[in-house]
Amino acid sequence: MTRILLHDRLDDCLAAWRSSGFRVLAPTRRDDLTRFDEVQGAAEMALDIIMPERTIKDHFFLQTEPMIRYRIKKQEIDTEEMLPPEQKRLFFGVRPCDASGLAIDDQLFGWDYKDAYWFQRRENSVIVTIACTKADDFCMCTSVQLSPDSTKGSDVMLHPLKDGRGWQVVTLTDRGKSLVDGIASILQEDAAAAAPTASVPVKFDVDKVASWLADPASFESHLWKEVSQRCIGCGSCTFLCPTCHCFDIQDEGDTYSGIRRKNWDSCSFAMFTMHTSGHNPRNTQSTRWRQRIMHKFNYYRGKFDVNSCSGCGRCTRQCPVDMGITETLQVISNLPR
Amino acid sequence: MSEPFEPKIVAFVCTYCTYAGADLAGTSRIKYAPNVRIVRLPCTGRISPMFILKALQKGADGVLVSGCHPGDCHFAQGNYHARRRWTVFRSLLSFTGIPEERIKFSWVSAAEGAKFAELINDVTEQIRDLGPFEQYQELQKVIETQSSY
Amino acid sequence: MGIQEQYRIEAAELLSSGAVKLVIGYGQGSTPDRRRPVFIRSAEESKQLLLDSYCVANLSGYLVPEGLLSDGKSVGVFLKPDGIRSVNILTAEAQVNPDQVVIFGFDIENGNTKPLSGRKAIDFAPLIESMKSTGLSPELQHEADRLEQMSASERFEYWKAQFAKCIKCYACRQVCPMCYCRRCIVDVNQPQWVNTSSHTLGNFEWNIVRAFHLAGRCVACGGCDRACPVNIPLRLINHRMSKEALDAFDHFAGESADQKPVLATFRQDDPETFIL
Amino acid sequence: MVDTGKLVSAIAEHPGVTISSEYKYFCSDPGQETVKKAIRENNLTGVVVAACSPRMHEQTFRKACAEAGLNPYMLELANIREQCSWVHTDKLQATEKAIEITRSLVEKVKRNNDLQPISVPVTRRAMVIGGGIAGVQAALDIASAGREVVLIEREPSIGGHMAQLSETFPTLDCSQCILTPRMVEAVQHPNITVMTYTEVEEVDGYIGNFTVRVRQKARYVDMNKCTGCGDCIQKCPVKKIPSEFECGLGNRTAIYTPFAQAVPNVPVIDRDRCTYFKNGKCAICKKTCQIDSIDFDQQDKIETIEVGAIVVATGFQVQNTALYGEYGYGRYKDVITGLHFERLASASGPTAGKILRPSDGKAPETVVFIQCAGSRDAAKGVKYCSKICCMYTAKHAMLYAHKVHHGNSQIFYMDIRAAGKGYDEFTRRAIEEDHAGYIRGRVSKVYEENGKLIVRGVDTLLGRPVEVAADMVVLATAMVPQPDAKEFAKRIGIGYDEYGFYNEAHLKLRPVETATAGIYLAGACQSPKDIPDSVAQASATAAKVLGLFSKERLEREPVVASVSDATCAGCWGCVVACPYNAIDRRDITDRSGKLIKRVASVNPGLCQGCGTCVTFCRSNSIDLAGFTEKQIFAEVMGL
Repeated sequence: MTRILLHDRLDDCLAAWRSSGFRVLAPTRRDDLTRFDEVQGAAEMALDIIMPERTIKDHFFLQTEPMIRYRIKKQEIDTEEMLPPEQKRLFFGVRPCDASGLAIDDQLFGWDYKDAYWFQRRENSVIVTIACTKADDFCMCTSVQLSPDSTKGSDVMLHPLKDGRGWQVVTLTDRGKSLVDGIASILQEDAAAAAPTASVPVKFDVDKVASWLADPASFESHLWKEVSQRCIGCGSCTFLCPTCHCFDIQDEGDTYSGIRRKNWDSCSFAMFTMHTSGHNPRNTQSTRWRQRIMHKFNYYRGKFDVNSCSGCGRCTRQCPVDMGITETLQVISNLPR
Repeated sequence: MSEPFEPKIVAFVCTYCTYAGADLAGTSRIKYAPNVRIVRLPCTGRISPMFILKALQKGADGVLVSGCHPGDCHFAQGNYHARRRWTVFRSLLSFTGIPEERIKFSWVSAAEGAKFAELINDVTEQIRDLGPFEQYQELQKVIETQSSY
Repeated sequence: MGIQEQYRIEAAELLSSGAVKLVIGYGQGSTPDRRRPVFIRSAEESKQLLLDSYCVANLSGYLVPEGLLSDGKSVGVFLKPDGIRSVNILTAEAQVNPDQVVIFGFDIENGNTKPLSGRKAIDFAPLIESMKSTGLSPELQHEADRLEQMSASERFEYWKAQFAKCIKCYACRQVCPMCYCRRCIVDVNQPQWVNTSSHTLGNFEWNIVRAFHLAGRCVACGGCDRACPVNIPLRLINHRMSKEALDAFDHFAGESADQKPVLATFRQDDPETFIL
Repeated sequence: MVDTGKLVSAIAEHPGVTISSEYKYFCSDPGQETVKKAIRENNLTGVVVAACSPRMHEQTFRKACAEAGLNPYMLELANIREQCSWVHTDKLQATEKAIEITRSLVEKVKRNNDLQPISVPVTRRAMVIGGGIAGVQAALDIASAGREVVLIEREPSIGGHMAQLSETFPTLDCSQCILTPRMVEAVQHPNITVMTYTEVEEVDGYIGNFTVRVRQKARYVDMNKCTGCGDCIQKCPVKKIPSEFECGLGNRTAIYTPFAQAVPNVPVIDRDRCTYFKNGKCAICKKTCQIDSIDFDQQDKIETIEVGAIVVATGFQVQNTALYGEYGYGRYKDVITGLHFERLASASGPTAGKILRPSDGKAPETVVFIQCAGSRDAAKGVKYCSKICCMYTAKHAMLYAHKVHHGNSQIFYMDIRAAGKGYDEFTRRAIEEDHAGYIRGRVSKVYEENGKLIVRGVDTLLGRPVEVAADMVVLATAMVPQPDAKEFAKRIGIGYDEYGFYNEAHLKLRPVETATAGIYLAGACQSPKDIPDSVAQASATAAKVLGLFSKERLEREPVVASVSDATCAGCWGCVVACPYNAIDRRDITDRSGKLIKRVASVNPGLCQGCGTCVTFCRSNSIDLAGFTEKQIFAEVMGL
């Protein structure tokens, strides 16, 4: 017997959570885009999609985050820190890859310095994940040592029922437990079986990739040029990635006041490493692409013992020129030993 | 009675015609509305569409762009080039929902002090009638607050 | 023999004779209906080339990267009429030498590909002339009309919602053959004309500036629209600019290789009804 | 209307402002001293003077800055007078505006750069376009000061309109008598090259460095051989061509000089009228010429001339009188213009100076002169006053009185404008000694009745209609620009007004300069003028030209564009857009000479600083000194 949340009770759940102070965000389809957005009811959710086009990362590491408000006076500058509001948030219908992405980035944002913006949002958020029962050609969680029902980063895991009536509810953390406790009366005990998780074939041997990357000789490999030839140098793979976390700091304002902001930045951009002198240590697209792969599967792994990739496949799915991590890692993985 | 809305208008003008026309309005002591702030450029050819966007960012309710009449440009062609840019930029702004009524273009010669004063009064009244450009100013306000929950 | 086979053979011949050093075409993508740009350097590789109705990308942008054409050698490229127009603009703007561009021209009609005869951009002049007389896409115009009929305030809200989605990944710019600047205006920070932050204001500015820079240069290949990962209908805003250039200045982007930039020229009798 | 105290304290609080102070007349010497003192004592790096328009005193304060050791371009003027205090009525709002204007210019001045004047070489040769009295005078003055002059005249002879005149007001000395010696002097002057029958096709370049392309039209007579004997003219069988010089009152031949005293005295063949050119026969002139100077194969000659300065003295035209249908011009032979009258009164004219009416060659008993036939008439003619008509009409009345002793002259006038040395006395003389009848009023109609021209008008002083039965009617037509004045202005790059008169750089303070540096205006091409004014202005242009030529190099305002090599994409849009052809392509090569890239490059000598290229440049790779992107951005962001 497990606890079951029926689809038609979802609105009751939402009502209960909202009345206990949560803003509820779920996948939506609005303005011709699927993404996490605040919802009032289940009808607004787009739960039938493989995954939203935008990742949940957007709500923890903002594409543009105000940090400090400044006012320029004659002799001094007044500053005022801008932190996210203390707002309890519940993310419903997260995919395991997106949730894992949060756990992966926890490492980075909490490493030598605890990023207040990230962790304040993390601590105020509960992640309710739904295991995947379907996948597309781009999904590759299994290739990065995750799975369609990975619990990493989630507080509650919902397993869709085989009969399609609802979900099995599994709590994973204290936060998840207390969330579910709050809706205990809405859940029911049932023996209904869970639907099988999606079958996601393994596309490359990530350990083999990692060891090849770690070989200093690989850095100058001709492979980088070949796999990145058609890369146009946009940032869409990085910006739709659930784990990419690079940022730039910009001051924006007029003569009298302004805001210091933290903005997403992308290693794909030519400007990313441009020096003031005009010299650019990564002055070709292949060196930028190499950096992206190295970072995710060598440097990050070396530092935090985890790939900076949760296998969502968005990088390939939306690439304007049909590139992406998968193809490169497959090429590496298929290299003769 | 509430105070009447005082629109904020930024004008980009060429120094040879419209700026001189504005000076003439001054030396002729023709009175006009005080809502316009003039930015002086050598020629309308130098007036970049970016200036207009920045004026809007600064909270302008209206923008006025003005220079020499066709054929009268001190630099012979600057206003012809400008006119094309304006034509294109204006339709672009309009298409993105920035009302064309808020972005005014005019020719005012160095001799047209009276026209300048009249123009400023007309533009000010028209923008006043349109009210503050809240839609655009809202964008500025939003970036100052948190953009996520 | 189908056009795909024909072009494979021609590519192989050109490559083996050394007439071209490279052929840029389409190859199999990561799913059955995806095509990706491929760079063919030998006769053997030319069998990778595919040509079917999925081959929609405008590949002319790949001609521009610095150094590609600097050795004076020729490059073959698969191009639809929009791409040929792009080559004309790139020629007019001194970014490519048309003598070095060997065109594998094709078009897609009702799901079928058909060859276009000609090898150099100039060979397609009659075709492009007829495109101009046909005018801009009625489908796009229909979509644009829907927006034009809104009030300014409704239109503003529409674009606000669209631009709010923008993440400033610059896929639109990077995929565009016309965006060849070594440094984009958005990357100018002294002064920071365009707010680089991807808040809606910055996104408004960015998208307006890009559309303005494409005025009279966009060939409606649709690359930016397809590339946009957040589905902003960029085609509409670019279409509006093309329409303005055509209506007001009789300027059809890429009409010829010696066409002058629409915003660097003028006629004394250009329309000016809006000027007070 | 501006609370300057409040302004001063508000600006004092602005970031970066070291000192903010008030003075009643900053432009005065002690005011400037205050500025200089402030610069020296505070080591200021920029100055904003909030006062009058920069068009008024920018130079004054730039000089003051320079004298205090600050680069003169580190100055901005906030225009709180012409554009604020003088035009607003609400003190609060005006003050607020003044504060904002000043602040934004403080922001601009923070981004100003030290600029150094641009120095360009000067070709010390002048071109004078137009060989009327103004052009001749300018050429003579420049040449006499030792500089070379190329004098261009599109007619076969220099002399212009003045050569057509009979006597001149207010002295009644013979026009030709005073003009022809100057014409001869010009053509014989070692420093003057006179090119007649020559048109300016294109002007390229900039102050000190103009390249002028001229077309010397084929005369079909060899200038070097012809002695001006006139035999060919005598023998030419095509004799009935209305003479342009005589305003159609006399005839000329197909090979002709416009008038007897033409300079050079070398005829031209009117190709359109010449029988030889029409059907290949005749060639009598060629046979007649003893020195074989007729050359039917002569071609137009294109020449390129380098000059450092250009004086435009292209003159005027008499307005087409056809627009006054009610005066019967063109319908009645005896309704003529003032210029016709000049020819009738001229000793060298078709009637040898006798006033005879065109219709029957009889001396008119009564002549009516109608002033302002076109001038000061917004509805049909031109709005402006042609300035010379009052005087020449008075002169005509006098000449008529002197030549037809029993004649009766009646002048319809609106006002008598006789401002000038000896002018009012002159008109008084016409009235008092020569009995010219002045009727204040307009003429509504001229019609023929029983061999008389009935002039119907109104006497507004007496308030009653008048009718005069005249034998001849002379219309004082308006002076208008040359028919191709606007087109010509565009070709050489100067401005013109709504009529086509050329624009001076400043009506009062720079009346002989145009807005295009190095091009000057003399005579009636700028506005209607009489001879003394034309001559004075011509001499003034000569002074300007000689001033320019006084140094081998010219220092220019450094407000010019420049390109950032690193970011220029080489699309050449700026090259297309530049109105001055000031942008070239420049190769950037590595040390081995290998081409790295080609970029745009601005020639600071040619650049006039309009900034059109800056606005065009998509990659933001061009900037304009004095109005840089950073400066304008800061100015807007500081508002």
